Order: sequence, then structure tokens, then C-alpha cells
Amino acid sequence: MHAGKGIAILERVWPVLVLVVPLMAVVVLADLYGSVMFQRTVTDALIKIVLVVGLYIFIGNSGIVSFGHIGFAGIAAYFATWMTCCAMMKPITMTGLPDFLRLETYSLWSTALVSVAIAGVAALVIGLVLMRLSGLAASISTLAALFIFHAVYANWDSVTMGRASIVGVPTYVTVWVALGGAVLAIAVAWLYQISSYGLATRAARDDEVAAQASGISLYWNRLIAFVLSGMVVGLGGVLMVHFQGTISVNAFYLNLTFITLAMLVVGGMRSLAGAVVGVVVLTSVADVFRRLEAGVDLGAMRLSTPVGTQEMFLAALMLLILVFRKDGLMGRRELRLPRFPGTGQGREAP
Amino acid sequence: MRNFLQVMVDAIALGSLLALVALAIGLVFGVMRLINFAQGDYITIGAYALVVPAASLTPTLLIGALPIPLMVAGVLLVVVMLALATERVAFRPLRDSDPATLLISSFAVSYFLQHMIMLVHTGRPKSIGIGQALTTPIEVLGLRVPGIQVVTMGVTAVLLIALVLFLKRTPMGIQMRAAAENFQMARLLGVPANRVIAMAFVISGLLGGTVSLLLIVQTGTLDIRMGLMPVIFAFFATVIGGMGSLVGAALGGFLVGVSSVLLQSYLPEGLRPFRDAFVFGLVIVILLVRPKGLIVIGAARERV
Amino acid sequence: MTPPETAAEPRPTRLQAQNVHVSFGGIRALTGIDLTIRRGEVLGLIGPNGAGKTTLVNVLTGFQAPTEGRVMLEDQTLTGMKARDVARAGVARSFQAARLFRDLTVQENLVVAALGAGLPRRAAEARAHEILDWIGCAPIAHLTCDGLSYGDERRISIARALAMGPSFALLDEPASGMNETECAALMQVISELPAQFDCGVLLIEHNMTVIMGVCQRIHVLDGGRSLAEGTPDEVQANPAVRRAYLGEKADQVALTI
Amino acid sequence: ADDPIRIGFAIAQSGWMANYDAEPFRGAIMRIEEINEAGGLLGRQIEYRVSDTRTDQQYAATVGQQMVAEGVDLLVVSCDYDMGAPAALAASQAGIMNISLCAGDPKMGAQGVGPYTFTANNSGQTEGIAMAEYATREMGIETVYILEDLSLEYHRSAVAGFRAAWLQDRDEASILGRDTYMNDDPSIASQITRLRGLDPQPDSLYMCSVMPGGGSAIRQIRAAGIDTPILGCTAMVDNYWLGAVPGLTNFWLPGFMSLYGDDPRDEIHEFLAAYEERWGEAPGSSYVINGYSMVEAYELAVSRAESVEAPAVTEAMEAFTDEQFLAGPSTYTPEVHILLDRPYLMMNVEDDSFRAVEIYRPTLIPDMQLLFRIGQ
Amino acid sequence: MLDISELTVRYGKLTALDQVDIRVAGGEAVFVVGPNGAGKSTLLKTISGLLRPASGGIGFEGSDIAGVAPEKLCQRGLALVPEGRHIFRTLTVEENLLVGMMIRRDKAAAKQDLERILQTFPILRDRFRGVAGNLSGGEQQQLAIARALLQRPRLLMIDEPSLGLAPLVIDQVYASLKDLNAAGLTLLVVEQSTARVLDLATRVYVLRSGKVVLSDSAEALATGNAMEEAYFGYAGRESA
Ligand SMILES: Nc1ncnc2c1ncn2[C@@H]1O[C@H](COP(=O)(O)OP(=O)(O)OP(=O)(O)O)[C@@H](O)[C@H]1O
Ligand SMILES: Nc1ncnc2c1ncn2[C@@H]1O[C@H](COP(=O)(O)OP(=O)(O)OP(=O)(O)O)[C@@H](O)[C@H]1O
Ligand SMILES: [Mg+2]
Ligand SMILES: [Mg+2]
Repeated sequence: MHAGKGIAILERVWPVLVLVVPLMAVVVLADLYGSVMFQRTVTDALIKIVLVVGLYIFIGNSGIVSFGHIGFAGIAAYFATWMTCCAMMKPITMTGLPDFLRLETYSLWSTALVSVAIAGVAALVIGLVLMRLSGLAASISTLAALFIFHAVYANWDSVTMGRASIVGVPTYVTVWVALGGAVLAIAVAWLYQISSYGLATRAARDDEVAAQASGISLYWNRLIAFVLSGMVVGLGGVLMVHFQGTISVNAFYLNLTFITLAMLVVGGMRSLAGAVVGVVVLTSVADVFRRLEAGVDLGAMRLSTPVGTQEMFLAALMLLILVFRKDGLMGRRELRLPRFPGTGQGREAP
Repeated sequence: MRNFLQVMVDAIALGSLLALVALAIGLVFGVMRLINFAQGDYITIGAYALVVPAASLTPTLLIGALPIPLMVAGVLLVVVMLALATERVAFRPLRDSDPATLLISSFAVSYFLQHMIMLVHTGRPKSIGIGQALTTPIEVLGLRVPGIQVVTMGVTAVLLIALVLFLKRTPMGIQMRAAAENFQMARLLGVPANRVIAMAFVISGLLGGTVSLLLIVQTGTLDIRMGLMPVIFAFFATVIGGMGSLVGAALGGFLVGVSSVLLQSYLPEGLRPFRDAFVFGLVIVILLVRPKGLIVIGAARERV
Repeated sequence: MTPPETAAEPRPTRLQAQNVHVSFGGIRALTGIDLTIRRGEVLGLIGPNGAGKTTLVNVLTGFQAPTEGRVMLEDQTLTGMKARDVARAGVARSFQAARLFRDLTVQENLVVAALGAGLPRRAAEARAHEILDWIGCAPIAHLTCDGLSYGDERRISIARALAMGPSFALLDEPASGMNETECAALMQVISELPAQFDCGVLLIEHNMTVIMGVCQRIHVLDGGRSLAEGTPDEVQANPAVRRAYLGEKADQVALTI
Repeated sequence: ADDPIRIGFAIAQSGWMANYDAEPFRGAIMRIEEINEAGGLLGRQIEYRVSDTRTDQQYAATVGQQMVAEGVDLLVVSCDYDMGAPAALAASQAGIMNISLCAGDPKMGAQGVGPYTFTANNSGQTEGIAMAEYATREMGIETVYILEDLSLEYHRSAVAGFRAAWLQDRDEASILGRDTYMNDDPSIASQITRLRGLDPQPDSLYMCSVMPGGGSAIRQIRAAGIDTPILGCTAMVDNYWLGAVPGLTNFWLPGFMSLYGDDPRDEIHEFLAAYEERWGEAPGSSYVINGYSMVEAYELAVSRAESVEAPAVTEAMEAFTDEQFLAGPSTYTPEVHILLDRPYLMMNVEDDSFRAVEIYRPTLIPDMQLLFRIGQ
Repeated sequence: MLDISELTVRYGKLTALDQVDIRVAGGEAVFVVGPNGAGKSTLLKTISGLLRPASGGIGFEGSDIAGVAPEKLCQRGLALVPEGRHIFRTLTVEENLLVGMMIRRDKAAAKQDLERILQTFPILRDRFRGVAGNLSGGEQQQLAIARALLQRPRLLMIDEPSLGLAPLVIDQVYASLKDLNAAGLTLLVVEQSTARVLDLATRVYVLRSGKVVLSDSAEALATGNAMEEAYFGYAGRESA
């Protein structure tokens, strides 16, 4: 029971290390030897990790599936765009912006911070209303919130340019920056998870009634999770827009919502490791299929699958994973230091 | 006044269509906690079944070329088979997963089906002109009601009543609700639970096929995403109606459809683009006021 | 075992239900119940199935609003407060089903409750540890709760209520599904509670051995009304109680178990 | 300079965008092959390769960067601003020439993506202008009702152009109303109710939309007994969707070319014959011509600049004035990298087919305000 | 009637039942007792088809039923009241009972049975149209037992019938079971507490850690303390 202090600390940070170190390794490899395509795939995956880990902070801990978080990514991304984009065009095309956005351009650091904070504020405002609800009613209202976000941003021409893409956002997100984002997200998620707030939120997930009887406020604990995860997802949005250089409202809508949720569930909705593993697995599989579809040279023969089969395979694979691992690839476990089995029955702690 | 009545007719017609979709979503949810997004693809595939599967842009009719009774039966059969196949292959093995996993698996099924259609038909919208006669309006008391709207309202009313009676009164219906709630226990009591749950999918297939036909007559177009928005609206409808209550689902469908039409009709021009934002805002308000939905069935609230 | 350190103000000595009525539509689950739980005692609550025992606990803990009447903690009115605030005021409970947080570890289950009572993290961990030690569950502290044996589940659910450092602990059928050995151990635990935790206990049980063995007083409900209250011997001898609840073999049961 | 000129196509070969990119791509290949057969451009053969963007903006950027890294002289991007811009941006930032097959958004140019970006199509506004002018001048239409599909920016641009041209000769009162809908609305009954409630009824209906919502809306409008001329926009060209509205007549729009044998221009007939010979089937979409003329434009600019370097080619392109390409005379300026007055073939539906009516060249040249829809 | 031989059941690595042999003749009332986690519930679940055995055979009236679906077994006259009641919370009390009656072909007799059951458990009549999820714990237990009785099985298995019941009701339940047993219903009952067992039982099995550690006729066990010894052998950790 009484391990040394060093081991105790290692035990605490291990679940983060074990996720972060392999990611670093991949990034180093990509940086040294990868093609543009590979580097960009890795960067994209790291940004997805930020998004999915952000989702996990709320969904995994509260047990409430949120369909609305991609909206916070959108809000942050648009704000970052307004702060940094196209100094020439902005005053003409985005006339509805307040002067401090329309006429000025800000540094990337302050932009990132402010945008993430804006996502947090948005999450706070929405959370104040929606966290009264629980279960399916909460889920569906977050979906409603996403639709509202979309309807507003798609038609608020004077500041978002409607559905059109805005082009010319500075692209500073390299694979290293994305790695930084992913590490930050993972660390934040882990710290939250083991904090008192995280613990209380997870308790409420397992049994709302018993949690109330234990003196826990469902509302405030979930609200904290909601805001924090809104901010992390917002960070994902900021990275996305500065990676791609363009932004449009449709990029922050159902497709991204579905794919990120799918990654989370396939990896394991109830474990931080699951969030990361889900992204890695689905991205790699999609990448392999994409290469197959593009064709593989086998000597003189060129094998390629018909267009569209890739998506069908991916869908089938997701189903298979879910059928054989109901709680996702990671189940409900985190990757912990192996320890000596305890006495008595029951499962090992996650 | 007449204009208002006309708007109400439009509103109820759209409400009926969404109510039909919501019934299917609500039924399957009631039976296995599955919010079946693939319901949208049932609708889409039902519609595509009318034409020969081919990449060509101007499709030739397949089932659509049959005499009307056969055509209707054909579409329903296709969709029912599809619903059964998805149940057997994808949803049955996942039966005791939690709702989130089931939901994601239905995304996967939907994604699969969508790309299957794309593979066969290409992603390009197609057109198909059947049921022309049904689209011509009938004048009733100075109101202009397209035949298809009348049909939609009638079909919805009939199916809703039939379904409610089926679930409340028939042994199969009670068994279905029992299996819905506790699958293993139902089996212990001799309920052929697999068959009973498959039955729910058969019904959702019938509803899906009906919606395919109604939509096709109304729009004359085929598109791989044609089922998506109705299903998303129905999803909202089912929740605000009260999960697990079919009448609630239908009511929710009406409410969403009606409010969408009313907003479209009465919002000032500048705000009309934000119509959907208002509809969804309304959804949130309803849920805040009634978190369990409009119709709360007795035991929806768990007793401590 | 240290009493909760939040005891800056004097701990309440009485939890009272005053003229509590509850009806669900036409069903009158409770009719004019007056009941007082005193700190330092174990009060038994018995009665036939459907008598309203669980409902009364729900009223006392804020999970059920009474249609009439009120709940007092010393001089503080609890009626109308949210369940969680009642819990924070010092009234903890367990449930008829264990209702553990099943993805958390045993230790974490207790920590959550201690945090809920307002302790800082460190103190909460320490208290959880202490209680687990005391109740004999320290060896399973790091196991997750799904997969625990039934008896362990029941004990942890009591321990969790205790982790709040409550002034009053309301336990709903803690011994159901336990065998004789476990019942004996449980009786030991319950009878030590008032002293160890400086609290009052309300115990609902159908197991007469347990009830008769640990309660100083027993309150009997029947059909939502109070039927009797008294010492175990008085209650056991009460013919109305025997007719409504215990049955004629009562003595025999108490003897053979 | 013996090594070939390399053209990369970062276009959609899967996903919904593939339908819009496929035909212009074939058209472009035809021109490339003709050039190579005739000895090449600046004496160099043209080599091309294509990579699928899968109708995904993020992935389009990746494909664009990959192609740039592999070294292309020209990057051709999707026939749509949103889908094409990410790849175009990659090329622009690397100082490489890039042209969209047929995007209709002026931001696909110097003010949006970057200095080396062009598109081989008229602006969306120009379509609206052409339709409004034609309706006014040749069809004798006095009043109009506007029904706007909100789901694409393109529709809004066309409507903006339409309004601007319409209001040249008349006042607001001649626009009897305006309504909106979403492309995926299953029913537009309430819009029709509003339209039917107008008194007087409009002479015509301007409706910019695409399939499937466009076809569905027209079906519902006609079913409601509204027979006024419908003025549409180019995206609804070609017969493939007419099945939705059997017996449709009086539907007008500005098109590129007729695929149905009645195009007034001989060179179009030759092109169609050549197409059938090359691909073994008739083209499915009249957008094909944009791809062909896109390569024509690049060819002309490169031969004038005698270089494939982006600055030189850009300068040559910007000097285009009414250069005669297959799709019609084309003009670019240093400010505007999109076409503003390439003539249209006006078309009308009769006997379940589009019919060529006549060539019409819009006269109103949209200014920057209109192009970027400022204050609209 | 029921003939279980060398039955082994596993949950993953954990062996819950290990080479268990149990025999129940027609008309018997056999009890299985044992401490927590002994595998009693596992045994009943396996017989009723909810779990698949890892090895071993389960003979029911001469045919092997290992792995046969529960709904099929139910039709052959096997009923189980599982641990944890498992009433249909969203259905009414009436509908719960109806589901139990659905496999009956003799509808008229089933109606009579329903009457009789409602007399035994009057509370169910009071709550007949109410939603079952609102019942109190003990009321739910009564509903679960009533529902199984309505199936009119030939072999009735009950997992802890007395759980959460008031003493008086326990007496009633046991009295009913005794009557039914006398009328020919074969019983296989799991109980935690050994107190009432000997009154009704013809034979008793004591299960511990997945193994049968004792089996004997009730009369034999009533005298002497073999049963206590087997039961408490090295039972609960905390008592040790
Ligand atoms: N939400 C409700 N709606 C309707 N009736 C209810 C509700 N809650 C409880 N009841 C009824 O009130 C009565 C009292 O229930 P309660 O659970 O308090 O009984 P109990 O004394 O705890 O019984 P048991 O010993 O069986 O647990 C029961 O008859 C029950 O059916
Ligand atoms: N679903 C399951 N997964 C894993 N292990 C299980 C499962 N169900 C039971 N077990 C384990 O199998 C063993 C036997 O369990 P079982 O429920 O059959 O015991 P029991 O004799 O009925 O106990 P109780 O008296 O507590 O009801 C126990 O160790 C238990 O932890
Ligand atoms: Mg109770
Ligand atoms: Mg058991």
C-alpha cells in the first residue's frame, strides 16, 4: 500500500504520460521523415484529439451526450478569425463587426486566449440554461443549441459573411503546435477528472439520486464540466482555423459533430485514454483506406477500391468495434501503472 | 382569416409528415433505447427503390413503374426488409449497450447506407415524376389543399390511432412494451422478444416507406440526404413530446411542423432566415418547462 | 472515530416529522405522521409492505414534498429544501437498492459524499479511509463498485451515508438479502453508530432479528398511519402490530434466525 | 526547357462535389490533349495529375499542399469557392498559379484567396444581371417576386445581381415581395400561400436554387397552379431534373451551351462531337465548357507571358480583354479575377427539354460593392 | 424432472459454478442455500437459459436444455422469479400480470388464477391500474411472484422469495408455495436465510463458492447441525 513518493507521483501522471509520449514520438517521426500529406494528417489528428478530449471532459464525466460542443469550436474559431484575418478585406466585407475587431488585427497568442475565453463564456451562458436538464432532454437541447448557432452564423452576413468561407486566416499551426494543444487538452482533462469537481460529476453520472443524497449539486458540477469542455473544444476550433486558413459555418456542423462523437464512442466514452485512442484508430483506419482507394502499386498491377467503399468499410468497422466492445476500445479503463492485485472480489479500478 | 386558415392547413400538413417520422423514431426508441438516425436512410432508400439502380442522371422507373397498389406495396416491402436487415445485423448485437453507443451505431449504419446509395446512384440528385395527380390542389371552402397534404394528414391520423391501439390493447403491443423495458425478463415470461423487437422495426419500416412515398409525390426529387432533416426534426419532436409516448411523439411532430410553418409565415422578412433558430429555441424552452416532455407517461420519473 | 470537524455550531439533537401527509393522486401514502428521531438513538421503523416507510424517508430527506406537514431539524425547517441541501444540513440516507456510484472505486464513493458534506479534499480522503477501516472494508477500497458482492454493496452504501458526517442517518432495509452472518456483523455496526458518529439513526427493516436487536425504540406504520411506538418488547407484544405486520409466528421467527 | 509543364487538379472525385467537378475536368483534359498534340505549350508538353479532395475542405487543403510540394506550375481547384479555396490558398501562399474550374464567387480571386487566383466563370451576380436584363428587355416582364434559397451563398449573389439589374430601370415597387426557404425543406407550402395571397399577382418569379430543393420547389409551385414565367439561375441548367416537373414550361435561365443540338454556335457542335469521340458519351452537364476554356485561358496567358511563373502569367491574364474562347469572350482585370460579362445562352424549357433561345450578353458590370455584396 | 450434471459456469475468468450436480424430482420442493456469491443466482439463471454453461448438462424432463432460449423453456413449463424482481416499471400492474399470462392457452382458467392471485396479494388489486414502477419494494416483490405463478409453470424457480417482504407476507408466500407444491408444482428455491427453509423443503442443497458442499433430505438436516457447519464452513471474511 505505501509506495514511495516518487512512485505515487508517477502513478498520478502515468495516465497522461502514456498517452502523450507516443503522440510525441509520432510527431517527431512525422517532422523528420513525413511527407506533407502525412504531416498534415497527423496535425489534423492532433487537433481532433483536442476536440474529442474536450468533448470527453463533459460527456465522459457527466454521462450526458452533447451534440452542441462543436458550436463552441465554431464560436472560438470565428472569433479568432475576426481577430486575425484579412486586414484588407475585413473592414469592407464584415461591416457588422465592432471597430475593435473590424479595424485591428491582434497577435496570435492573445487571439488564442481570448477566443478560448469567448468559447467559455458561450458555454457558460448556454450551460446556465441547459444544465438544469439531464439525460436525453439535455442532449437534445445541446443539439438544438448547435442548430441555433448554425442558423445564426449562417445568416448573420455582416459579421460571418454568411455561409461563405472566409479565406486568409494566418496558418501557424504546425504539427508541433497541434501537439502542444493536444498535450494541454489531455492534461487539463486529466486534472479535471481527478479533481473534486470531476469526481462529483462522475458520481452524478452513475446515480443522480444518490449523488443528491450525498450533497452534490448536479447543476453546478455539470456546469463546470460544460464550461471547461467548451473551452477545450474552443481551443480545438482555434487550432482548426489556424491550420486550415479558411473557415465556414458548415465546417462546424453535423459532420464534425458526428465524426468527433464517433471517435469518442469508439474509443470509449468513459475514459480519457478512450478519447485519444478513438481518434488515433479512426484516423489511421481512414488513412489506410484512403491509400487503398487511391490505389496501391503491386508491381505491374494497380489495385484500388471503388470510390465510396472506404466510407462503407469505415462504418462497418465502427459497428464491429461497438458490437464486440460495447464500452468502446478502452472500455471504462484508463491506462494505469500495473499494480499488485488487491484482495477481495470486484474489478480493478479504472 | 382565410389566409390564416390556409397557413394552418399548411402547418398541419407539415406537422403530419413530421409526426409520421417521429412515430417511427419514438417507437424504436421506446423498444430499445435506440434513437435510430438510419430512419432517414430508410426513407431515402424507399424513395430510391422507385428507380433502377444506376449511375445515370435521368433514372428509369423500377418499382415506380408498377401500378399504384403494387408500387406502394413494393416500396413498403423494400423499406421493411431494410429495417429488418439493419436490426438483425447492426442493432440486435448491440441490444444492451447504452443509448449513446446505440445512437453512434445508428450513425454508422446511416453513414454506411448513404454511401451505399452513393456508390450505386452517385451523389447527384435525381428527379422522378410520380403521383402528379395527387399534387393538384383541391378547393375546400375557398382553401387550397394539395391532395398530397390531405393524404398525409389522413395517413398520419389513421396510423397514429392504429399504433396506439396496437400498443395499448393487443397482446403483441403489451409484449412489445414489456420487451422494450426489460428484454431478459420478457423472455423469461415467454415473450418471443427477438421477434417482438423485430416487429417494432417492421413498423418503423412501414412508417419509413410511407414517408418515402409522401415525400416523393410532394417533391419529385431524389437525394441522398432527403431523409436527414425530417429525421432530425422528428428526433426533436420525440423528445419534446415525451420519450416513450407515441402520442407525445406525434404531438411533438405536429408542434415542430406547425411552429416552423407559422414562423415562416409570420416572421418579418429580415428574421425569416433565422426561422430554424426560433424553432429550436422553442424546443429548448419547452424542455426547460417540461424536462420530461409534453406527455409524461406514468413511470418516466423514477421513484426513489 | 472523530465527529465531523464542521461541528462549530452545536449539532442538532432532533429530526422531526410533524403531521406529515403524502398522497399520490388517490393513494394516501402517509396520513398525519409525527415522528421524532433523537440524536444518540437507533429508532426502528417497521410496517407492512406499502405502509409508507420509504415514502417517509423520502419526505425526511427532501426527495418527496409532503402534501401537508413539515420536517424540522432542531429549529430549522427542512420542508421545501432540495434533497442535496437537506443532505448538507446533516441528514444522510441509504436506499432500498444500494445505488452506489458503480464506476467509481469504493474509496471514491465515500470521498464524494464527504466532499458533498463540504469537507476539503484531503479531509474527505482521510475520513473515507477512516470509515472504511472501521467498517472493515479497507481491503476493497480501490475496487470499482460494479462487481462487488451484495453484502459489500450494502455496507458501502451505509458507509457512504456516514461519510457525510451526518447528524442523522436514515437506513432503508440495509439487511435485505444478507445472510445470518452478515446480519450479525451489520447489527454490530448499526448499534455502534450513535456513539461512533454522534448521530441518530432511523432504521427500516423487515428482518425482526435486526430490528429487535439494535433499536431502542420502534415506530410502526400501517397503511400510511402510525400504528404504535415503543420499545421492542412493547411493540412485539402489541396485538395490533402482530395482526398487521408480524404474524402469529413472530416469536418463532425471532428465535430461529 | 524540355521538361513538361505540370498541372495539378485538386478536385473532388468523390462526395457530392464530384458531380460538379467531373465534367469541367473532362473538358480541361480535352484542351490539354489538343495542346499536346499540337506540339505543346511554349514547346513543352503538358503533364497533369489529379488528386481527390473528397468534398472535404480540410482534405482539399492537404491535397493542395501536397501537390504544391510535389511541384506543379498550375493548380486547378474545385468548381466552387468553399471547396476550392483551401487548395487554392495553399497554391497562392506558395506563389503558384491557381484557377478554379468554375467558381462563381469573386472572392476566388485577388481580394479573397490571393493574387495568383482566378476562376473561369462569370460571377454569380452576373447570372442574376443577365436574367434580370433579359426578362426586362426581351420578355417584357414588369413585376417580379423573389424566392431565395438560403442554403448557398451563390444564390444570394445571384439574387443580389438580379435586384441590381432589375432596379436599373424600375423602382422597388416592381418587386412584389421576397421570400426565403431552405434547400432541404420538404415543403414550401407556406411560401406558396404567401405568394398566392399577393394582389396583384407578379408577372414572374425569380428563383435561384439548386437540386434537389430547386426541383422540388418548382414542382410545388406549378402544382399550386402558378403558371407565371419562372426565372432561374444557371445551376438548374440541363435536363436531368426535369423529371420532377413533367410538362414544365416557361422556365428560363442563363446557360452556357445547349447539349440538345440547338446551340446557335457551330463551334459548340464541333466541341460536342469531339467530346463524344474522346469520352464515348455525350456530356452530362454543360459546365463542361468552363473546364475547356479554363485551359484555353491559361494557354493564352502562358504563351503571351512566355513563362509559367505565376507573376508573369497573372499579369498576362489580367490584361485579357474579350479574348475569344469557346465559352465566349472573356475579360479579367488586375482587380477582378472573375468574369463579369461573358455572354450567356438564354434557355427555356419546352417539351421536357431545355431549348436554346439566344445568346445574351449582360450589360451591367457589377462594381465592387455588388460583387462583395456590401450593404446588400 | 430436472437433472443437472457437472454444470460449470464462468464469468470471464471467474468460475461461478464448478461441476455442480443437482437433481429435482417432480413434486419436490428443493431449496438451495448458501452464503453471498456462492453461485445460487447463477445456477437459476443458467437453468432458465439466461446464461450459457461452460460445460455440463441440464436435463429437463428428459431432454437437454443447456443453451435453449428462455422463451422456449418458458413454454415448456419452466418459470423463474429472478433476483431483483425485474418487474416492468413502465407497465401497469395489470399489464405486468397479463404478460405473465400470455403463454397460457387456457384463457378461462388463467382468468380464475388471476382472481385467486389477487386474493393472495390484495395490494395488487388496489394498485391494479397503477404503474408498477411506483410500487413499494415489497409490493414489487409480490408482483414478481404473482406474475410467475400466473404462468402456471410445472417447475417454479424463485430467487430469494422473501427479499424485502414483511414477515406476515413471507408467511403467506410460503403458505401459498406449500399449497401449490402439495398440488403438484415442483419448486426450486434459493434462500439466504435458512430459517424457513426446513418447513417447506423436501431436500436442501448447500452451495458454497460454486460447489455443492452438502445435500440431504430436509428431515435429515433438521436434526443435527450439519447444515450450519456446511453453510458457515469458512464463510464470510468478516466473521472469520
Ligand atoms: N410515486 C408514487 N405514485 C403512486 N404511488 C406511490 C408512489 N410512491 C409510493 N406509492 C405508494 O405508496 C405506498 C407507500 O410506499 P412506500 O414505498 O413508502 O412503502 P414501504 O413502506 O417502503 O414498503 P416496502 O416495505 O415494501 O418497501 C405504496 O403503496 C406505494 O404503492
Ligand atoms: N455478471 C457477472 N459478471 C461477473 N461476475 C459475476 C456476475 N454475476 C455474478 N458474478 C460473480 O459470480 C459469483 C456468484 O454470483 P451469484 O450472483 O450467483 O451468487 P449468489 O449465490 O446468488 O449470491 P447472493 O446471495 O449475493 O445473491 C459471485 O462471485 C459474483 O461476484
Ligand atoms: Mg420501502
Ligand atoms: Mg443471488
